[in-house]
Amino acid sequence: MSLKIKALTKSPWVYHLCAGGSCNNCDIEILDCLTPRFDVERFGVTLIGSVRHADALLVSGIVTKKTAPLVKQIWEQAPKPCLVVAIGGCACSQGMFKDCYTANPVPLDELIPVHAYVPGCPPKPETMIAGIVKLLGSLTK
Amino acid sequence: MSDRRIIPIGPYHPLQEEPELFRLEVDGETVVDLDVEVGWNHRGIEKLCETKTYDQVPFVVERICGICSTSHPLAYVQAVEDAGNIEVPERALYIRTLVAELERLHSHLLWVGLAGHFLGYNTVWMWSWKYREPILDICETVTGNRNHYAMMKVGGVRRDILPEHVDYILSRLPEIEKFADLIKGAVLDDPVLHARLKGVGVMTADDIHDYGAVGPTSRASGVPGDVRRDDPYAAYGLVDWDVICVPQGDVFAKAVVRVLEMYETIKIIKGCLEKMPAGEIDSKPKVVAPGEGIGRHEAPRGEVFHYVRSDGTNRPIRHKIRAPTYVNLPTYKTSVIGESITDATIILAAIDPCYCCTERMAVYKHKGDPNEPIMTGSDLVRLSQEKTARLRKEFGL
Amino acid sequence: MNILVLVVLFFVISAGTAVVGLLTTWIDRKVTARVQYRLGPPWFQPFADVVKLLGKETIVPHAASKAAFLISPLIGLAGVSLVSFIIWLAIFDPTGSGFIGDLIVVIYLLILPALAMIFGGLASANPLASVGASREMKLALAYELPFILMIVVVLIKSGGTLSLGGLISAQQSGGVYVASISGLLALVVAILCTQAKLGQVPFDAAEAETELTGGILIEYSGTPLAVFKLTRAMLYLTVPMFTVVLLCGGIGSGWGIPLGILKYVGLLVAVVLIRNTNPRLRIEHAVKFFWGHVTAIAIIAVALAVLGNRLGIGWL
Amino acid sequence: MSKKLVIDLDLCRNFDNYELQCSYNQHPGNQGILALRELALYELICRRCEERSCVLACPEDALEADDQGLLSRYNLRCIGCKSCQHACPFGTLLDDVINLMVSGCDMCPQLKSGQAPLCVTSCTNKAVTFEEIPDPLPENMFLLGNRFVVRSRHWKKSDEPVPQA
Amino acid sequence: MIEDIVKEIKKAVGKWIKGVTIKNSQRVYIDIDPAGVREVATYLWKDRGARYSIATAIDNRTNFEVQHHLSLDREGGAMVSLRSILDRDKPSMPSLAPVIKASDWIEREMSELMGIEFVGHPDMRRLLLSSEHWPEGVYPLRKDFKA
Ligand code: SF4
Ligand code: SF4
Ligand code: SF4
Ligand code: SF4
Ligand code: SF4
Ligand code: SF4
Ligand code: SF4
Ligand code: SF4
Repeated sequence: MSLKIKALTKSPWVYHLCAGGSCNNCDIEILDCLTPRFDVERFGVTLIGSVRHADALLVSGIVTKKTAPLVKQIWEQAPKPCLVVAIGGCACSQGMFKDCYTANPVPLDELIPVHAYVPGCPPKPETMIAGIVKLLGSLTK
Repeated sequence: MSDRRIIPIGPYHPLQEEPELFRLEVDGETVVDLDVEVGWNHRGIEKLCETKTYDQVPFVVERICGICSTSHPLAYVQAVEDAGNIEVPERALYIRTLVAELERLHSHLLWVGLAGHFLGYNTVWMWSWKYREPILDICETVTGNRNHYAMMKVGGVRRDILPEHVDYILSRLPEIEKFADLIKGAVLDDPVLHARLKGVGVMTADDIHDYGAVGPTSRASGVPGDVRRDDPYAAYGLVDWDVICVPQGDVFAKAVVRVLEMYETIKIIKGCLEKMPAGEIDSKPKVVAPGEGIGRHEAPRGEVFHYVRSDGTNRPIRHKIRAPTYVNLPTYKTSVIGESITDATIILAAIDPCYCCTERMAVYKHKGDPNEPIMTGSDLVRLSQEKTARLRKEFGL
Repeated sequence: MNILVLVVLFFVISAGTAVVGLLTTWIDRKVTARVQYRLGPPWFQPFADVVKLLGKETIVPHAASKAAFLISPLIGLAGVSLVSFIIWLAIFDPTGSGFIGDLIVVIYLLILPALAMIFGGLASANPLASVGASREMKLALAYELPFILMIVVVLIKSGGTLSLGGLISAQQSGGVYVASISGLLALVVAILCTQAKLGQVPFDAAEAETELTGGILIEYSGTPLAVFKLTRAMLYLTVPMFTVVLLCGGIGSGWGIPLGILKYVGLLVAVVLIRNTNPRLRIEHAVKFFWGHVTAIAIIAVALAVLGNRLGIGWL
Repeated sequence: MSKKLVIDLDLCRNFDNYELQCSYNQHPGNQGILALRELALYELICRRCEERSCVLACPEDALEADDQGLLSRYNLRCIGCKSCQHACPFGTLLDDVINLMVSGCDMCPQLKSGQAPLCVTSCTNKAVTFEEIPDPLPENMFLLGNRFVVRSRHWKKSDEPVPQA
Repeated sequence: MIEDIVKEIKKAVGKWIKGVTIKNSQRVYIDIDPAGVREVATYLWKDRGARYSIATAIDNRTNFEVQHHLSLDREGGAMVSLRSILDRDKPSMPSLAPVIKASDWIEREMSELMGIEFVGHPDMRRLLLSSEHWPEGVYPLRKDFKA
């Protein structure tokens, strides 16, 4: 396992990207991960504001027609290696908004590569943490 | 010399559920005009509901928003029950009330926290999110999920409240009550908050009537509108509680309404647990007869309105949804104009528009390079926090 | 001392500064976390962050001027490394090494990190970054004036010694400058300027959107970002240390060492506390603050120092 | 005497291949003819068993038979699991009819004015027609309601003893 | 109780009322002539102090229907829905927005999603859909809309 990967697993900076049509619950639960009960900073996870600094994108919500180009652009702006985690049913599979008339015909994982899916509606903060930990674990194999 | 600038707030930010774009026009430090643009997160749920069966729709409408996630299903099932003249067992009515009030509790705490953040009291933020967790724990124990409870069903509720749940809820409530006392003391007696929030963003009862505003927004302006009492449903007519209404109409009044409402909510929860009769929780309706119905529920932010029309099949042919923020948001125009931009964020926050926008804003100069933002959203938050700090100093705190 | 030894020393000292500096940033984060009822990151967090950034792709934005974009972080790092080298040399060996006038050099070099940020920000051709850069510029202009005045106080007290070693020796023999009214005022000015030089709340307007967009560093990624972070970490050690040298008589030897470390830690705690108890200042306010209050304090300090010198009163 | 909507259940077999359209567009993908066929099935094809396996099989109590043995399916309870269909020993509950998504037919308003509705014009098999029906009804034709006729070989319970083998 | 209120409404603005359905003590549907919507709504909103809640537009296949829902919060909380039936080919009715500010957004929304024209609305911009993806004349809430 290279030092590079090892360091990445110890210091994942995440960028939260709300792809558009979400019910906001995933977003609130992501924020919840930062509050005293879950405190992901323990693991070096930091929520950062510029996608240039991101090691992982946490995407929530379905991609809508309006946001699809933006989502793609943001992914292109992220420095590689960069992981994409689809948070919640919406991001994983468009969930129940699949048939909405504003939904983008191409789902998230066909628009940009997705490395991990954290299903749930919304996933509990524990689930998100477990998902990220598993993803990082798979890197070091 | 007039120094006119446009401050766009929005359009969207991770925190935000219904992305909105506000264009504040400011002259110097004073807001002179406002334009609101919505629809960034428009998912066409009304149309989507026409493709789902009556049993599936609650799951869709609960995902309109994660914070009102039981208010929409509750209003919806009432609309269907109204359309099809469906009876609901009494026990189910109590359980509905219970879950709805738990939601109000956690939503108000969320608000207190974020309002604290905007005012520069980050401790308040962390604390109230910390004390929100016991409520989410209760929700998880009782309904199986922290946020999307999936309890409402046409004709009743999906899950029963077990005796051990009752004990559990009662055992966790004191924690929340203690925190409510703490917050109440901190809000009602804090001279800084008085100075900071009183007289800010005032809305008169006439404004409220003009815009049809609902919920704490209206009750803080002396309009005692509360669907729970005006048009009693579920068990709201069966337990003892009061409508909180104060006349001032400023941001402080809205905070007071929310804080005091937490006590009423706890009262309702206790009342429900006490009075809940034994029996069925679901009347198992057979069909929804053709017809139309309206369901309303007083969500944490105000009245949620659902209209359902049925043609006798098992799918609605029209489902109209109106969330409280839809009518509360336009009031921002009245409350913010003439105020200083220092207070713009907290006035917006007072509406509780699911906190959004306020985080990603940028100020643009009217003249000169139109793309050069000279002030960002966090600047606005900071302005607000500075003012608090200033006042704190004045009061020697 | 021959050149080779100097070069080796330079690298050893820079590396040491970097390590200690990173640890310091950890302390900062940990304290912040504890204030917010959280556990906070493990001790190796800053190291992991830097190592990780080194392994990441470096993206140069299309519109950016590539050379300036990539070189600026190095300028900053070079500046802070040289400063730390000179300062530590003076601390370890106040009499021997150094050269007359190294104080002036340090002052100039200390501006470099800020300049590097400004150039980097401007070079990245991102509107938000240029706003950050212009703020940093204003901020630098703002705090540089009282900073220089603070040094003038020191100069007056030392009778015009322009060498760091000289300052340290003078203080070790004749008592630290901070033990006087003007010295104390100078210390206050120094702490505030340190806060600004470190880009900490309340003077972090340049990076205002740390939580949101990263301000000046918005376009940086990978190695250059790591270099900036490292520079920042080294500044964490170096700038307070500089103050210790100027006003508190350096570290000394023997029993002076723990005392010296205590001096540094004291300054650091002051910085962290200020950061955690203050909201962010708007840039205009920061400028007003520095040119108004802080400069006033500095001028008073200068006047008192001159007066003290004239009248021969040590405690003025 | 006016024209009536006629479904020929014997001809209507091409269940997998729905070319049929319906102008009642209140629900996306609505197939009004399915609702009519369900009605016809219960009325005319179902054997009205005394021990109704279909009703017993339904996990949601969505099927009920009245004292005549006439079935009705409560669409708010039915989950479309098709257990009833599996349980029916005569196979009368057709796979494509018993659905979670219930369709609706409002007997297009143009029926009154004598125009053929969309289901008639789009049926590829001529199984749905709009025609004048002589009175009395010919053999194997049955009137349901007053505007809808089903042509089907009808089964009738007989009181004669079952011949022993 | 509710019957009395309906009687009073009939007395005040009876000329526009075509029919009344009292579903139960809390829900009343009043069929009105679209031309009189402003008068009836103003009477309820201003003279009776009803709260304007929202409006619903419905595509009935053969016509359009607009219901303005007003809540009689001060008189027992009944919901009064004013039902106007509009022409399928050219749906249009007077706007309430100049009188009742609360109807501003919903009328914009109905005009954009359902294609109903509100005559006299002061600010008929789009509310929800971006013009980029939604050309004029495409109304997603209409029944004949295909994604
Ligand atoms: S795992 Fe749960 S959510 Fe997924 S299909 Fe099964 S029951 Fe549904
Ligand atoms: S996955 Fe569920 S909780 Fe998350 S945004 Fe989608 S609907 Fe909301
Ligand atoms: S008002 Fe806010 S909390 Fe309620 S549904 Fe709308 S977005 Fe959600
Ligand atoms: S198209 Fe005609 S024949 Fe085929 S299944 Fe439909 S109704 Fe029957
Ligand atoms: S009569 Fe009309 S509504 Fe009924 S199935 Fe035919 S087309 Fe559909
Ligand atoms: S398909 Fe419906 S009626 Fe048939 S067994 Fe299943 S639930 Fe019962
Ligand atoms: S899917 Fe199969 S196994 Fe599952 S309930 Fe239905 S018939 Fe049974
Ligand atoms: S089992 Fe089949 S034939 Fe018997 S009653 Fe049920 S559907 Fe009719």
